[in-house]
Amino acid sequence: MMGVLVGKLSEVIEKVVDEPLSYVINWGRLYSLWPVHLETACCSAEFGACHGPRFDAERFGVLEAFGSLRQCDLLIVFGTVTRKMMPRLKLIYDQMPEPKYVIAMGACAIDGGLYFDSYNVLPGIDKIIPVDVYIPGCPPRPEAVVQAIMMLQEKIRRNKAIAIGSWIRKKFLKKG
Amino acid sequence: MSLTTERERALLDKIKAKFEDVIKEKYVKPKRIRIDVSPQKIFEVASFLKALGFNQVASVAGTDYPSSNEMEVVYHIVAIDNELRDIVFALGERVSRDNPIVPSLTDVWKSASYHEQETYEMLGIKFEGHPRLERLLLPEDWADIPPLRKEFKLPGRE
Amino acid sequence: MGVITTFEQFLVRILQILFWLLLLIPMILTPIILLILPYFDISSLYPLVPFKERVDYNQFLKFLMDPTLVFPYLGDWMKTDFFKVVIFPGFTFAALFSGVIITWWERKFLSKVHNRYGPVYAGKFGGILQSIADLFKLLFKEIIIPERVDKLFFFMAPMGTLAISGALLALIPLGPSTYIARSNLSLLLIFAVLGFYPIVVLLASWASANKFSFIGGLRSLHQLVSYEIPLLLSVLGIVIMAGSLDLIRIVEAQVSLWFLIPQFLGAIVFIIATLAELERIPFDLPEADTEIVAGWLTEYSGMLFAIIQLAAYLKFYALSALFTVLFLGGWHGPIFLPPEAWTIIKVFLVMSFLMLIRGSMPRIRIDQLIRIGWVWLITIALINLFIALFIYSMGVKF
Amino acid sequence: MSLAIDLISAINQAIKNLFKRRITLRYPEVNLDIERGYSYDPKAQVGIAGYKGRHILHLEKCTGCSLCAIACQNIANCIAMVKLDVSYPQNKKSIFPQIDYGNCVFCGFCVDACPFYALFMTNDHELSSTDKKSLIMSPLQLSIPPVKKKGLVQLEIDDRGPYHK
Amino acid sequence: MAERTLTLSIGPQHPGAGHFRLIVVLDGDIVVDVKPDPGYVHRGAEKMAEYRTYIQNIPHLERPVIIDSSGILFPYVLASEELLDLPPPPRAQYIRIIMAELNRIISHLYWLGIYGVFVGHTTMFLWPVGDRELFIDLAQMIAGARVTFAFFVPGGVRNDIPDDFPDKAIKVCNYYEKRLKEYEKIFFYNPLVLKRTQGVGILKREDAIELGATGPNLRGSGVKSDVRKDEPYSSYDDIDFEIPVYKDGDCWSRCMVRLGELYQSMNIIKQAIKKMPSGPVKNAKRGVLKGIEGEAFARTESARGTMAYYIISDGKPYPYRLKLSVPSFRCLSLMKHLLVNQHVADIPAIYWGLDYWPVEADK
Repeated sequence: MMGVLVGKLSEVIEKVVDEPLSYVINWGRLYSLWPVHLETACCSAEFGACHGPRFDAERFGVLEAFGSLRQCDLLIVFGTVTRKMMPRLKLIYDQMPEPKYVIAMGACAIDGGLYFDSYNVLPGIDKIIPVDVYIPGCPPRPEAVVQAIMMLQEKIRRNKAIAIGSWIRKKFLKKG
Repeated sequence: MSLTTERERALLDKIKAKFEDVIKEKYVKPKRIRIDVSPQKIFEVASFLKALGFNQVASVAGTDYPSSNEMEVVYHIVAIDNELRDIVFALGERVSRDNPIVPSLTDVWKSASYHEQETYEMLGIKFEGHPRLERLLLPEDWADIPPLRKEFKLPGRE
Repeated sequence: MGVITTFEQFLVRILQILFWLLLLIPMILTPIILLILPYFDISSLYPLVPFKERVDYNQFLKFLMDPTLVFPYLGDWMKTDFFKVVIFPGFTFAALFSGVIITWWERKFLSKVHNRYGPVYAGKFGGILQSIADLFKLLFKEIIIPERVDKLFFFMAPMGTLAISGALLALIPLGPSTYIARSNLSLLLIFAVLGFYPIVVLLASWASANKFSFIGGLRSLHQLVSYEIPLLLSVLGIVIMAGSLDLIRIVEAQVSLWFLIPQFLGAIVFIIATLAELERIPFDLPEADTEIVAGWLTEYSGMLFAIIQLAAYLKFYALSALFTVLFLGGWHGPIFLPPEAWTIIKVFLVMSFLMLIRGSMPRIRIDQLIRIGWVWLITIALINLFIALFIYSMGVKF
Repeated sequence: MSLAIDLISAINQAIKNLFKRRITLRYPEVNLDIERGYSYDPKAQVGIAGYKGRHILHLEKCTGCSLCAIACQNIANCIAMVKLDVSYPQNKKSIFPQIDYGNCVFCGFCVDACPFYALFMTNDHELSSTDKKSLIMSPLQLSIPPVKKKGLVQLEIDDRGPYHK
Repeated sequence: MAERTLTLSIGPQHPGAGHFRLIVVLDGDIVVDVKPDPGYVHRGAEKMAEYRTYIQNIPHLERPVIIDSSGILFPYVLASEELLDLPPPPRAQYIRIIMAELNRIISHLYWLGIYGVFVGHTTMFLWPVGDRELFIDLAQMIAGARVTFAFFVPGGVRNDIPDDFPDKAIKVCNYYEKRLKEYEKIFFYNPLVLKRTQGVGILKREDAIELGATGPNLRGSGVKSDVRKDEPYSSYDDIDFEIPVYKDGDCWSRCMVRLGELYQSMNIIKQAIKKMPSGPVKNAKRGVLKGIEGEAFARTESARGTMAYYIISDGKPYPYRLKLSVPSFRCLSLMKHLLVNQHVADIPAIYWGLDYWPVEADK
């Protein structure tokens, strides 16, 4: 009896609270991705082109590289991360406020790319920070970056920003 | 493009006249001269070259020769804005691999400073008299041997 | 704090949001409540609402049958101080106009200068909801409080900037009767309120415990202090010509001729000093991102940052409106539009012009900035003052 | 005075650009028209100009000689030879190249290395993925020609500036 | 003294310095000491080159400076051609010149865009980055990639230019020459830009030579030095062009040199298209490429200055030692000289005025 009641309650909360609020929050998040200004290697030149008038990532609400990382949500790792850069990258990721997203741009950031046998290059950034979208290419075309941003938006849209209903279900139904 | 080497010969003769016994001619190609000097005498030769008009260092290249247990440092010197501007002069020296110490030419050419620092870092050749022999490009926690030595193998190779 | 999965997190978040809503939204919600209140017995609430007489239910039913009967009451209500402070010339209108429309328009307008589109996809029409999206994102963003900051001032400073910008709005008239407060000294009061801004900025930068913040705060202090003097001097000519410090009196003096024409030099000085006061390009030194990261904003995140931005845009609006009132004849214009509309159109044009300067100028250096302020602007402002005195002594009356 | 003129002419230049064309390519709706991919003529030993995008593999021509893998070995090390369940007469061992786009740098030297006209490049460049594994393309995936894109435009120039048509 | 000063670390995460760190000591608003800290992008290209054949070296050797990738490959192919004995056919030399000059324009426009940001001029970031796409499209027509072309190979170039390239290139060049006039009005002769850049970071002629400046930095100090004229390689001696030289040695001179080079590069492209002979584009020699024993030193003028390669071969398909001498690396010695006793706000203006591309310097 209790279980049915809690189940119904969680469903109602999911419908009434979770879904509309999640929609609104996610809508704000996905059109307002501000990238951190962190240039790790040469792909940053093409990221600049992506913000140029031709590809104009600001159409999606992505500002051109922003001042302070305290206000940013998106960490785009432009290419190679060397052993000297690795601790800094981790630090920068930790300093960003939640929620934060990471895009690995270029072959070097995904797997090491050309520098698979270099003595000073980290083969793939997903070993130290979680990555949301990978953009292959060396460097990727700006269209590919825009496509990745759209992919990330899709990912944010599907993500549940608030999940009270399922929390209630998990907590109370197991006990009962 | 002239393929004769008369000017280069004349230039080399001028240097040879001054330093008869210390320099060793390696090659004379059109617009390229290479001589080898012993590390003890390189400072004098370099000063003379600068007086001739070679006023900038384009590159300092260190090379490791484990087969003959030697290391080589080559200064590529160019002349900016004078009549020697089309000639690249290579000034080489060789030291033993066991204790690679050579005099720094920073006092002759200031432009050699960062190149020498890089060579020190990448090959472990010490430049005596260099103001700043410290870590430049490699990470702060680098504890391996200098990477451009031949016994340093890339990860996953051989 | 990305995905909220537990009830505790949800409660915390809701409390946080309530805090921000309490700060911002009442200005939008209260008018609706006040619209309904008159229909009920509200004798106990007399001090709050405009209607001194008792409204009975019959009246309410009548309104339901014929909604047009509400309008006279609405008109009465719109004349109350509460409405003025909170809604129309006051906070809500200014915040919506400067925080939503102007931020969007700035991005679109500059994009056109850059030969590109700017925001497109947020909102159906040309990305018009872009700033709302930014606001929603910042509402739900984590606020990072670094360990070594002075928490009290770190939190107070954004509120301080908002309060100062909001206070500026009170004194600026948008129409002959559309103003919040009228004073014989309103022009002077505006400068008095502006004078608090550098203190708040310095407090914020000091509280942030960050080198870049601190440099930004010092720059801001230098800049704001040295540009208040030319700003004040540039309007003295107008005070002489209009013979009053009252802004409404000044606008009324411009019926025949805008002060822009006799006081052209003063207008130029005022525009330049305004740009410096607003910390906008070419004077955005306190937030110069390629030099000192984000200046005194470096450590601010989430909603605190949004509050500072809102305050900056409110100040932008207030000073543009001041320029309109002082130099562009305020609400004077052809009769086919209401006076308030003319003021707003002029303010919009002034703001667009300031954006255009942002699109065509680089940032200048702090020593040059101070030099321009203390040497050139003060000189020009003094020349302008003499011109005004000359015109006044010729016996020209405005 | 000249200072004021210069300042005004700078602002004027900004105003003039309000009436110029926008160069923006509205990417998701329209696509840049890149005509063809890079290919190579092994007889003449020269390439044929084209865009270096994703590869296309002609299964019926590939002999499984792994020259492409050898060419790539020291460059990006992204080509691996894998066995397929299909049988072609020219490829007795049924091994074909599989490309890991997480590593590929699109230099096209694998195309130069192929002597049998089997491996070319296409103009496809939209390869982003949320998953690292899906960047590895099997020979069968490589053999599918790219989808023809909608709304192809090209960069044109007229008096009011460059634009896409 | 220690109480008076403030140490700032500009980079590697700083909008004014990408992949590079400047440790700056300030006294008030004045810079007292500067220590450049490069190496955040050191990828060991020289060591990796010893494990790759002459062809396989091409992709990773162009990565250090992808915005000028032909510029960095040009001396490599010249040096390796000397070692491999593979002279390029004449048509290939002209195509190389076109590519190198296109790349010079692309690189200078990128530089100009970032310089705009660094002095706070937002429009000057977006215009050059947008117009750069015109030239990127041209380069993409030839080499099939936006920036990393891998187009030069020892013995020629990889493919011939398409038939419709010459018309399009001349159209773009004609349009852009007009467009540059707008840049001059809004940026180069803008009084505030002049205030920011004139008399800032003065590099005297003697110091420039002594400290090893090269390329536009050297020409901005009044030294007429350009490898394209000093030691004409490829087909540069058939082409008539000028070297812009400015005397003052400040940031503005360095800007104007690059502006002049934009005009000159378009001039060179037009001439090269006209003078281009027909014929093959690649040396027809086949077989495994093995270097002859010996060494070669080749230098060219890339967008940032003299780019040089020193290759030692011991008769194997791999180089025994490859030394890459890049112009950005030489800027390191200029930094301390120029930045000390300047204002904080001038750090970005001087730093990027040198066109220091950290990836290139770190190799």
